[in-house]
Amino acid sequence: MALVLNEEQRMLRDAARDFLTQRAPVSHLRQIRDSGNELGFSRELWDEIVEMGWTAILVPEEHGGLGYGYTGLGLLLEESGRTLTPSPLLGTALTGAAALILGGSPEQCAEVLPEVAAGQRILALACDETTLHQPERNSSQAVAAGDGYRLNGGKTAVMDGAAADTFIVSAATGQGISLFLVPAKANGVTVQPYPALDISIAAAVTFKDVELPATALLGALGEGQALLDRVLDIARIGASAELLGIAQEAFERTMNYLRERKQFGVLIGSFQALQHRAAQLHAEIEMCKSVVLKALQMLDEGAVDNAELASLAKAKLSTTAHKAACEAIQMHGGIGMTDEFDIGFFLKRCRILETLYGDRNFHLDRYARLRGY
Amino acid sequence: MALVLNEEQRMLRDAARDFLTQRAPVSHLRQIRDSGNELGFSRELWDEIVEMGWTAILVPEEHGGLGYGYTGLGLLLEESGRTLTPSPLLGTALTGAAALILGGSPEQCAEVLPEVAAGQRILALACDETTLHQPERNSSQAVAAGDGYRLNGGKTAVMDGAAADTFIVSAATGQGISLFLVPAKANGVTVQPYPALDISIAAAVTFKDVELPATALLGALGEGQALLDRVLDIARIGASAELLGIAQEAFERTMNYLRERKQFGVLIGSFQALQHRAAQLHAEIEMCKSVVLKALQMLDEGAVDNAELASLAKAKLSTTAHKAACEAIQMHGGIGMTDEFDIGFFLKRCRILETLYGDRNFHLDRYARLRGY
Amino acid sequence: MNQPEDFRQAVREWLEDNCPESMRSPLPSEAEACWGGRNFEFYSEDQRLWLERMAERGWTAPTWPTEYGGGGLNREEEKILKEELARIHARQPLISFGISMLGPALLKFGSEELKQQHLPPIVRGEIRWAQGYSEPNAGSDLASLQARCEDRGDHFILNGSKVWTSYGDLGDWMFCLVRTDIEAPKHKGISFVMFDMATPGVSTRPIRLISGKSPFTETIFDDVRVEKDQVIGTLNQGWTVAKYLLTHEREMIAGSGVSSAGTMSVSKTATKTIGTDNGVLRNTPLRADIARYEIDERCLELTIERARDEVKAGVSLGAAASMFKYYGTELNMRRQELLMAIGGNDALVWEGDASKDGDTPRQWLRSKGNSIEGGTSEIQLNIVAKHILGLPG
Amino acid sequence: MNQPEDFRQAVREWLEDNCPESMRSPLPSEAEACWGGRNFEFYSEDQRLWLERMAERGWTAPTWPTEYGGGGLNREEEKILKEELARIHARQPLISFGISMLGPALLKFGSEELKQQHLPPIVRGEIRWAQGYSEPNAGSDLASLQARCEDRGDHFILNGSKVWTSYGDLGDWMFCLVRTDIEAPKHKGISFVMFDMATPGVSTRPIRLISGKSPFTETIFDDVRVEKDQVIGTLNQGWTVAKYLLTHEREMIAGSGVSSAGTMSVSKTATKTIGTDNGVLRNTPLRADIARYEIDERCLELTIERARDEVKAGVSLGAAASMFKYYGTELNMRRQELLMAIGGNDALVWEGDASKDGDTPRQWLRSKGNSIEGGTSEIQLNIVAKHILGLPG
Repeated sequence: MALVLNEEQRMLRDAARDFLTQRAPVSHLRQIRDSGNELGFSRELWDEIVEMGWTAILVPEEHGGLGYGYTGLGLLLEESGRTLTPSPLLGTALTGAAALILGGSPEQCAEVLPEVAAGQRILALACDETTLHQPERNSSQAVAAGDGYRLNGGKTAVMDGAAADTFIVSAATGQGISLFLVPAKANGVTVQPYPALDISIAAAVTFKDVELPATALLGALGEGQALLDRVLDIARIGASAELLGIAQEAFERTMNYLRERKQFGVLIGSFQALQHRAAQLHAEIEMCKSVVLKALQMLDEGAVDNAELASLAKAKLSTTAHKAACEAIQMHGGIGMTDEFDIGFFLKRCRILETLYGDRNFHLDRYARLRGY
Repeated sequence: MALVLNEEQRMLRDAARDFLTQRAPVSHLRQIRDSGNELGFSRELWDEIVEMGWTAILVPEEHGGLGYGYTGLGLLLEESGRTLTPSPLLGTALTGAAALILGGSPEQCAEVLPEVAAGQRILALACDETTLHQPERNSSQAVAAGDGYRLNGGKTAVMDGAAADTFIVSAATGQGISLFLVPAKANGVTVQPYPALDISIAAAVTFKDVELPATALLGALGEGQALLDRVLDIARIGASAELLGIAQEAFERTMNYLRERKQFGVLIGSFQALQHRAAQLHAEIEMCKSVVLKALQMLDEGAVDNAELASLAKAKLSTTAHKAACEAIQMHGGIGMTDEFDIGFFLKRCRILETLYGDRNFHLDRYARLRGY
Repeated sequence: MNQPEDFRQAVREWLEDNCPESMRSPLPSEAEACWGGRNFEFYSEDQRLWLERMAERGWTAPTWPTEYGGGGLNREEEKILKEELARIHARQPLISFGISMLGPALLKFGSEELKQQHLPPIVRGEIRWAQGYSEPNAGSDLASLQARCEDRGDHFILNGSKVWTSYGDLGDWMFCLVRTDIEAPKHKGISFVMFDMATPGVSTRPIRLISGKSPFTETIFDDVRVEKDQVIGTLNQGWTVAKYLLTHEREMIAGSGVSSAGTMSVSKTATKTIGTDNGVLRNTPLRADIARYEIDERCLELTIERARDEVKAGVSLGAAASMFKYYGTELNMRRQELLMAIGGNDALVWEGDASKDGDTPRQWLRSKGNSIEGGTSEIQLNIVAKHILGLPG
Repeated sequence: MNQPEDFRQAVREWLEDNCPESMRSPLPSEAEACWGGRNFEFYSEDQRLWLERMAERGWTAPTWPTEYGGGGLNREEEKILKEELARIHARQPLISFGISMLGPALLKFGSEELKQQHLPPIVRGEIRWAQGYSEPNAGSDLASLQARCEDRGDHFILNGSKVWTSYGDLGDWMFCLVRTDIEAPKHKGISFVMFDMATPGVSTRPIRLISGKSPFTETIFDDVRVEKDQVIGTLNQGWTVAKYLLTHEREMIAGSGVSSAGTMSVSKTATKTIGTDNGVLRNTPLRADIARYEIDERCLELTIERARDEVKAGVSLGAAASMFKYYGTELNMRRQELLMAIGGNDALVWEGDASKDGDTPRQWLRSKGNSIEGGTSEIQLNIVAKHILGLPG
């Protein structure tokens, strides 16, 4: 597959950009924050996003979706990174949907995916128990009970935690771990939401003697680790796409500033030290574009093992977007430090995404391990 | 102790600078290289260095030395780093002498140290067996034989290997390792010299059934690791001092070039991108000065455990001097790449010293370990 | 009092008698610091007493001349005083921009009348001062300031605004750079003036940062009357005073190093949070970054020590202050980045114990301003290149 | 030959018949490459035959027009030819600056007579060309060149010198930037001329690098006669030609990526040399550096792939070549640094198996020139800033 967008993809991207810059620019994020929104995103906007068909992109046609693929959804995530649009797109339309598509039984898919496509079900992956991402560390347990399972334990850093209808939970089940679909309203589920840096609402979720039917099991019993890894790799690539949008937008805003702002009687963009840093960052962002596109295309090509490329993308994007966000503030100077100005939001959202599903150190380590060193 | 040189130390440094810039400037190094010298240094110059008393600086007065201390010798090493003067100063006057002072019996000191002070005995530490510095890895063995020991094994990367009269060799002795003084001319010792990047001559040394008297043992039997670590830490601090001289000289030559060289009708030193890199490097070199001085002073204060500071100094100086040498070539441009121009010698000598006794990765790791993480 | 040791003994005894017991422990929070001023409410009687007693001896401004209420101490005595205060963990009796920033300018450039008027109340903590340098849109190019004093015969009328005024809302008086000659070239035509912030037409507006609340304000001047005798130095020569104060400020920042005193080391925080395997931190890429950071932190500490020893040995710090400002702030930013990486998910939230109620992310976000305020890192590097390395242009 | 697959089939058959067996394996060493020229000594009869046969079809210069001896292939056919050559591991029949550097300039700017005179011998490998751009003391500021052609009526007389001429000592003819109008501003007054290096007054001197021997020479001109009809493009407009060729050269370097093809990966070299514990490289700080490097290496590969696909899709590479030149060379320098760190003591010596007889350190030292030659990294960053990012000044 050529490493370029096709006509259709470019049109999708352009339409997304139009929509987001009109309906959900950064001021939308500010408004949600200042209104004390308890979900971390706007239901009204979410309805519009659903209307645009974005939640249906990954869902197969048989389940009421468009079956359009990962590259398309990645472009939407990239664009929503540019506008910092808060929504459960990453958690539900990509990660949640992918979990069902990869691991769900026909019945589960038939039940959940149409609701995902219709924007009526918010999914949230709940796999972390420690403050650093370590998806193999698991103290939550599900034991056989009657026809189903009894779940005990707890998860932290669950994104969209307050809004989620269903958690996708990893838990130890004798040998190996398994994934379960756990309704947020089930007895014994306690959700403790907390506001994150970027205004999104994460949650700590605890499970106390939660009774689950047999149909709650996602994928094969005891073989959840492989499924979780694959779902996580998709989530990582999605987060990388969103980080790409953040990096580009923060960088472009900064370049505009350098082209307009005068100090000492000259445009500050004429200072060679800033020029060189800008040029270096530009090169890094170009690298990022290629990696994200390649990773998305490989998902579309059905490559089963994306681990290496997923870790590569997450490590590279986390590093570069972080750099772009920091340089954006530094090059804007004092005004960049004020809340009144928008550029700081890029740093905050970036920090969330670079941490989510493993930060650059996690993925450097994983990449090396996957490559045998 | 105040972190500044005293009057006497400043005088010593100034005298050393005068001597070295007159008698052994970089052209001296070039001359030795081009003459195909088999020792890697000039015996004539060495005689003059001995005449100046530099080999006697560390040697206690009772053994015919000056007992002047580490800071003084460190200044000489720093200055000889500036001029890239090839000599066994680091290996013999510092490392070798320190090994005797720290570990030698009164008889050993009385035999060896006067000869060191008089420049009549070249010592060479032989403790590495692998291509990366791992002084705890030891396959050489010394077994009790008669009144003494029989040594078998081999060492690599022995500096001043062709010139050495006596090797200080680490070898396994039942429990723990021990250090031995091994005459280069002893039966069973084979020295295979090879030219290193910076023109110095290193050697691979093999020991086949070398018979050593009991008096060859340096320090207590089986307790050589602690002694070796202390001697190595002194060597590391000495190498750091020499690297400091290299970093400063390479940097100053580059600054001179930036102040004189014109391109596009202006002095290249007026390019802000170069200015910022130069200013950053200047700051790093200032950090280096403080660390080297502190480490030398601690040796003079008799602090027994210099491990943390030695690793800190070696890691920092290896990093900074390397950076200074690379930037020197880059900022000189094409001419810096030519053999005809001197600046390339700084990179070569720097590479040797930054590798010797553990490179920056080795010392980053060791520093973290010493600090409990 | 010829012998330093006599002086030390005297200080020690005086402190023993005069420093209230409750003032002999570290501040529980910055909010309880003593700033003085017209409207300051003391947290305790001890705090008031401690200020009063120290001010009486002039030890709130130990090296200022006694004729202006200062302590009249020489450098060595000042050092001894500091050491003795530190020995009993005495709290700083007064934090004051009047002492740290305005005073040095007044002492060097002020007329006798101005010194008499302003210095004693500063020493006693009666007037709290605010600084008016930066302006919206001026940024690093301080001299492009636009706030303007128009000559109205016996007084000026000031219009314009300043930003980044620390505690501008709490200040009694302001010292301020203004343009007094709009015809003159940029660096000429600037004056250093002072006025009472209660004067009609002065208003302030808080500045919220990306890290949340901040002590900074914007200060707006709307036809504010400024007396003509309240000019420090010569009219239109205020830039000289400003440059002097900027260098002074930079040296203060430079001397402070990384603000890690009393806090847990980065590596300790990491081992506690992340854990070790065989004594090695579990996250090895992070471990290498921490080691690099801690090495540089120690290097900076040693270099500050060396610089101090060199100053004692008669070498001037000079432009080196710029190097320290650059290196120290960059290092602190690296520190905050590492603490965020160590904190992981917990460091991403504004509430809860794990992020110390958002303290970790707030400090991290706030640190992004370190390389901007007090002269950007770029400005410091320019200064090092030109004034230390002698590079052209 | 309408269908690409027909073309492929024809190429395959022709190669089967015409590529000598001994030419179907990678070059054992660079020294055995075929450079052609008057004095070239073929290493084997097969090498001569292979050149002759390929030249006959014009496939040494596949896309050049057939009227000048070229292959007349379109881009797609050229790609197929390359693929088929690669399929049988065929050696490059001819390495030639005439093809890679002079040819494009002649084709774009040369007169019909000059094309007729020079292109066919280039295709046939009969004339080996050398490039004369840089001068001592010119450095990045190429246009400040001083070599000067004086007008002597029916010819010029050239005096001056050039540096960094690759294989200047082996060249038959030289293409060269010279000043033909010393009154004109720097970038005007430059012409692009050609002359036979056997002309009296031309001499060369080898340049030794920090890494040892090099193919570079300095070339000195002492009253060298240059014919007036040997000017490419308009007299005094040589800078236009030079800029075109520089961009062309940069794109070639850009497209080459990191020169690691066929060599062992850095991480493999590391595990082999240093060893692993539980699958983890023993040296963890180095391990993180290697991972960062390999990530960036893969990023660059993918970006080169993307750029090629974009060019195919009709997007021009433009100034992006500068970005690739910058990134690729910096990356190769990192690669060499890592190989040195992995090599440890063994990499510090000029002799012996462990350092491949000094190959590791020599490549490392040589790589320091990557960010200087072909336009320094600083120049590339300037170009990116101005021509891609649109930054002022």
